[in-house]
Amino acid sequence: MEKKTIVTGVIGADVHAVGNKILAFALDQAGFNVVNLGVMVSQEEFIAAAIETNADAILVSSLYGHGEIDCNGLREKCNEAGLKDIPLLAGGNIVVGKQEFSEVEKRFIAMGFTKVYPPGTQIETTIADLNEILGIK
Amino acid sequence: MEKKTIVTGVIGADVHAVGNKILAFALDQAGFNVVNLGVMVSQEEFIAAAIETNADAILVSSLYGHGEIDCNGLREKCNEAGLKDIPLLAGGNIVVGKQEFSEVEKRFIAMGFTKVYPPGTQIETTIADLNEILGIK
Amino acid sequence: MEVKNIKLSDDKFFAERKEILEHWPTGKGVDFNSAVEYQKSIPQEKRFGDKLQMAKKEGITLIQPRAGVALYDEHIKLLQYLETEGEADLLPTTVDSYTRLNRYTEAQTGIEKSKESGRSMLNGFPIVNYGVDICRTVTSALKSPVQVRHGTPDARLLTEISIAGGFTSYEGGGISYNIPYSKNHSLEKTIAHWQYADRLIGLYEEAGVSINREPFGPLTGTLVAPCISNSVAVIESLLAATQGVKDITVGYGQCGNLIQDVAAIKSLTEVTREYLDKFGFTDVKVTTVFHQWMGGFPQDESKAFAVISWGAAAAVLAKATKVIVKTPHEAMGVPTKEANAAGLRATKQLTSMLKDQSFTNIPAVIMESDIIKQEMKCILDKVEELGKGDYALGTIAAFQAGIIDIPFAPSKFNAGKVMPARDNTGAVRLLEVGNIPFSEDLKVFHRQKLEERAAYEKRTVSFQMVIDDVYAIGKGFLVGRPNSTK
Amino acid sequence: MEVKNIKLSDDKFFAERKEILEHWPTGKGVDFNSAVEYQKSIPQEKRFGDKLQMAKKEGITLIQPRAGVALYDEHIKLLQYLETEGEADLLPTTVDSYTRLNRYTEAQTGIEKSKESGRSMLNGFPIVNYGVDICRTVTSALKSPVQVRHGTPDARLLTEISIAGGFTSYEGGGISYNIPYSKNHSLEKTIAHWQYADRLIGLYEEAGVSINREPFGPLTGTLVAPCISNSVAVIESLLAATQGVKDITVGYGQCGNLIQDVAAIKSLTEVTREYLDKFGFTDVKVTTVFHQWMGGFPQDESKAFAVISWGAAAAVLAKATKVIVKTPHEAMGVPTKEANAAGLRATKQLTSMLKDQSFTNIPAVIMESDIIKQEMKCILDKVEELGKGDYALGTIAAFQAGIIDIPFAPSKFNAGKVMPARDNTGAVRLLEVGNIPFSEDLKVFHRQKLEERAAYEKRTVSFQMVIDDVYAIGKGFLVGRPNSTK
Ligand code: B12
Ligand code: B12
Repeated sequence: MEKKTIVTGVIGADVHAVGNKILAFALDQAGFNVVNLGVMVSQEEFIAAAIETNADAILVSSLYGHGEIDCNGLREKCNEAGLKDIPLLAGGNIVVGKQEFSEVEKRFIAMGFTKVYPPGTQIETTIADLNEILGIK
Repeated sequence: MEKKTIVTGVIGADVHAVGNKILAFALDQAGFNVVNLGVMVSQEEFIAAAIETNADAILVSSLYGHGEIDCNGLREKCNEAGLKDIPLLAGGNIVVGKQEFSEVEKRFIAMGFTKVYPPGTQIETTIADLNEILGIK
Repeated sequence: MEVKNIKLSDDKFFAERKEILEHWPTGKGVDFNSAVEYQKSIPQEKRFGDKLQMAKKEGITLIQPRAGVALYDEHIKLLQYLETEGEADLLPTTVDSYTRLNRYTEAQTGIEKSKESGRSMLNGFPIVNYGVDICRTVTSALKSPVQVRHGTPDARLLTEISIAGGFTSYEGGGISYNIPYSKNHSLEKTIAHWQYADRLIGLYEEAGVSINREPFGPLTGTLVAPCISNSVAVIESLLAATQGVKDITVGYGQCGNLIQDVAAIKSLTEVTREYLDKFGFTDVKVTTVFHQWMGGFPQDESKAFAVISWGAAAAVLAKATKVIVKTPHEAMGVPTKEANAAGLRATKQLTSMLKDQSFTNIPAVIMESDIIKQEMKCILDKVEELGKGDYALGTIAAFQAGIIDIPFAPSKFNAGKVMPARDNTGAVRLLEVGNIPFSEDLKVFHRQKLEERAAYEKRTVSFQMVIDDVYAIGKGFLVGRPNSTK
Repeated sequence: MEVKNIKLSDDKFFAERKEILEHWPTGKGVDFNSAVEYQKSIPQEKRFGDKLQMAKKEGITLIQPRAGVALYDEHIKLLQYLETEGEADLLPTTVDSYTRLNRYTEAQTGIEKSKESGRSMLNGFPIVNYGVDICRTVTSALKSPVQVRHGTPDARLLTEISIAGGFTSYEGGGISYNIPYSKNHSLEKTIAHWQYADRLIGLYEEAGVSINREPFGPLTGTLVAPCISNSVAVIESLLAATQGVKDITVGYGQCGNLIQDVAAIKSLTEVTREYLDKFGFTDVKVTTVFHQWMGGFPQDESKAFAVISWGAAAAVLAKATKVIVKTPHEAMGVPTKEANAAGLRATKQLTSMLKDQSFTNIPAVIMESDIIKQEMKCILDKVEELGKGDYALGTIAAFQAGIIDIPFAPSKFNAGKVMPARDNTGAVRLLEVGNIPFSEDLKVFHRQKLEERAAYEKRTVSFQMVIDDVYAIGKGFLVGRPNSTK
């Protein structure tokens, strides 16, 4: 079977690099074609990379708390750029402070994200979900 | 001025001796005539000692959690024995578990106690209150 | 009544047994043979002693809470919660204070009142009132081994029901469950009562069922110098082994100075082994238990977490086989199950995080451990001398003479002359040696250590130091300094 | 652009200054002379450096949180709360991430959005947007000294406004606020920017106002071997001292093995002093800061308390001058004020409880400290060589060559060849030394330490160990063992 391509990176002015490095490594190990943009990635860079590599999903990390501001509008920009139904996943510590996750989830789904993940999400969960979303068994 | 006499002890089947020893020492230092009955003191022993020494107040400690059962009826027995208005003070960890203290207080006041104290009451507070209750300035 | 440290004869034991089982109606439910059979049906991973041996072999420290409530279904739920949410490795059943004093009628009132009010009116689980079957319902509902923890001077009936009820470990001893827990019980009596309990466990051993036994290490929990509690632990181990006990966990209550705490566990392990061997009990297994700080706690829960964590760290660095865990509610009252589990999880984090670090062989620990051993030798030699080789007689005489003397103990059979205080680094020393037969060197050592502190604090060595030290941890300190040197 | 480690000339500095103060409208509010006057009016007990010196003299460890929110009145309330309910000795003002990247327009949006939504939409306090007067409102509302903590590669305007705004201590450095905090900033630029910041503080010193400066010790906070962060600290101290800074606090992020942690602080203190003296900066004061574990935390709050407490204990036993405190919310997000105060109170309990215990002179610590010193010497000698005696040039060359190489750093100017992993006792060693110029002996030492672990875990030394170690503390362990050896 052909490898699925995933664009990953840490959005905005966020420099938390550890989780990104490990996530990229694990996705690679799990058989994905990983395009890792590293930290401090703008919405534009995510989209450009996804187009260029014909990606199957964009996996956005945000750790530092500004995730809500930084992710706002990403779906719209994807649509404009012709990435109409591309799965958008977000995870990390995506909002400021310890908040009720179901509320956070609602806000991100409303912003057009396919799925959002709370702090401490295991790599196994991420991979399993990606497999499901991309129809890999 | 004449020394006031205080009967102290730990009521019931309670063996917590440390606070009792230190309390007795501190009351003595503060100028009271202390009749310390030690640990595992029955209601009857408190009353007998108070009568015998013509005490001005009874200071009941209870640490182990059974204080509510153990203190029940003490006021009535005092009344019967002719210690009609003797001040009854209780302190320590007088109920089982961490409970809203205002509730505990209500129950003890209803049982006829003059004053009750929450866990961690400072010796200074005890002495100041005793002075007030006994009209020492 | 004279009590000697010899194995109880079957005649004596069974005559006494007949009587004991009639103390309360539930005694009738005890049958030795079927109890042995029941115990043998308990799978190995649920046997306390086996789990301890495994931990000892792996060099890890297991965690165990205290817990007990009046109603048995609530008690089961509580223990299950501590097992799942608290990640407890070992479970307890803490017995209420009425049962501890054989006041079963009052315990019954407590059960009834608890049913009425919907909250536990007892500070523990009344094992005797419930009897064998309900105990089996409790112990079989859990995945981990369960131990009975109490404080009962006369625990004969309690022991019978507990072991028949499926508990695989049992705390207590004729000294450690008398002097800190009682006012009027004579040592003659309690040592005899505990010979009974130990002999019963010896009989189980002989029938092929091994029950773990644990003398109560911390005693009054308040500034007990290691040499005192360690000496009591060694004596109770010998008394238990004499009756046929084969699996012993000796304990110590944290004092707070890391070097002293690690040294206390080290000397405790080594000297217990030495004495058991010396008297031919080479087949008795020895493990250790470290109690997180047993004295007054800070009221604030965050601060309590810090004290708990420091206790957890010390236990692991000392390589204790298990650690008994306090809760953030300690200063307030019997904890909720949530608070209990919180203390456990904090402890678990450190028992696993620090398991690969050990302080047992650093020079400062070895030095301090040697001092504790010297002190213990002074005490134990004198006990042996007074008893003319008999540790039961020797112990009784030793308490009478103040050779063993437990600070702050409520018992009238305790001399109460010894006064402990912390030295300038927080280690517990003796300000007043009383009649503890220390060598001159050791006396000078203790005195010097306290003079060092006095000089630093610019005050004289006095009882005020003791008082300050009793409050210190509750107020956020270890050494109770005067305000001027805080 | 070439940057040399020499004191900036007044011409150069003031020309640059003119430009900087125009970066954002609030720059106009800065006036050096009135700022000096304002700083001189701050009472001694509110001066950061003075409080640190007092602590150093008394041998105690002060506690300091991280904290910052978008709205200034909320920020004041937050800090007051941490002072009273958290018992903080020293206060912070943590700056938001937009400000750190000089994105003042976005920070302004954050302020507005926070006003609208009623909750802080910024992860810190936007000092530049608020300007001098509001900063003075903040710093004067508090009883304790306040420090600016950030992570800003180009902090020139931020420094101007902060010091004029009454802050008496300032964190950062050209390396430590670049490599872990940035992707594209060159070291030439950030070192130059921080020469500006340090020169500004030098000017305050010359005007009679002493500002405490703190290089950011923990770097990426994740398995940074002590020799790496210590070397950076020494270099940043030299760079700062060259610009006239006179009061430096060098830092280290806890790794988790107590011996290594104490040794790290010991070697850090001694080598920093040695190098400052060597280059003639004998009048520069040196204190230390210990950061509680800076990597991934456990989600569970009780477990987080345990990690916090262990960090507090290590800080005190190492005799660090202050400790930076984590909170039970660490794994989740920016803490509430209650969670922040809870972490502080837990830490306070141990900084006061353990203040009379020290591990700085035990043999194992001295041995480990000697190793760190040897490692630092290898690195620092090479930096000096590459820079032909100039530590600015040397540092830039050293990063290029991977002589200094910070694990997990996001910067493209970091070689990223080094891979750290824990040895069998949890001490951080180097699995992949990269181009760090260790002697053969040291290389063998690191390799042996990791082979020891590999043998114990019955697997080969590999990157999987690194991954396992990154997760370990979050999962309750220190060493990331494979499931088979857990
Ligand atoms: C040390 C200790 C023990 C020692 C006691 C040794 C001894 N013989 O003295 C040992 C280990 C033997 C022990 C046993 C038990 N303990 Co205990 N023990 C403690 C502990 C840790 C400290 C008590 C202490 O010495 N404090 C220091 C002294 C100076 O303070 P104090 O006793 O509180 O007294 C001061 C104040 O309360 C006040 N005060 C006291 N009385 C009065 C009266 C008045 C009128 C006033 C104004 C003030 C006042 O002034 C005193 C002097 O400053 C407390 C928890 C804590 N506080 O941290 C639990 C605690 C009291 N124990 C408790 C329990 C349940 C028990 C046991 C039943 C079970 C067990 N854990 O084994 C047994 C009971 C045995 C029995 N029959 O009594 C519970 C009580 C629960 C509750 N009330 O809900 C506590 C609160 C622990 C807990 N959270 O579970 N314990
Ligand atoms: C290490 C660390 C740092 C280091 C980062 C070094 C570096 N360059 O990488 C330093 C010290 C520099 C740092 C700086 C800051 N940090 Co920081 N940091 C952390 C910390 C302690 C650990 C992060 C980490 O490495 N975890 C380990 C990795 C393996 O896990 P991870 O990053 O969570 O990633 C995993 C999962 O989240 C998941 N995941 C990630 N993305 C995605 C995406 C999808 C789709 C899915 C399914 C899963 C997924 O998989 C990853 C791999 O397992 C966290 C708190 C924590 N988690 O304990 C705070 C934390 C993330 N930091 C925080 C903050 C605020 C900051 C600062 C703003 C302020 C400060 N403290 O100085 C600056 C920000 C700088 C910036 N511009 O980004 C906050 C964020 C607050 C919030 N969201 O409410 C946190 C949560 C701490 C806190 N509670 O306050 N930090």
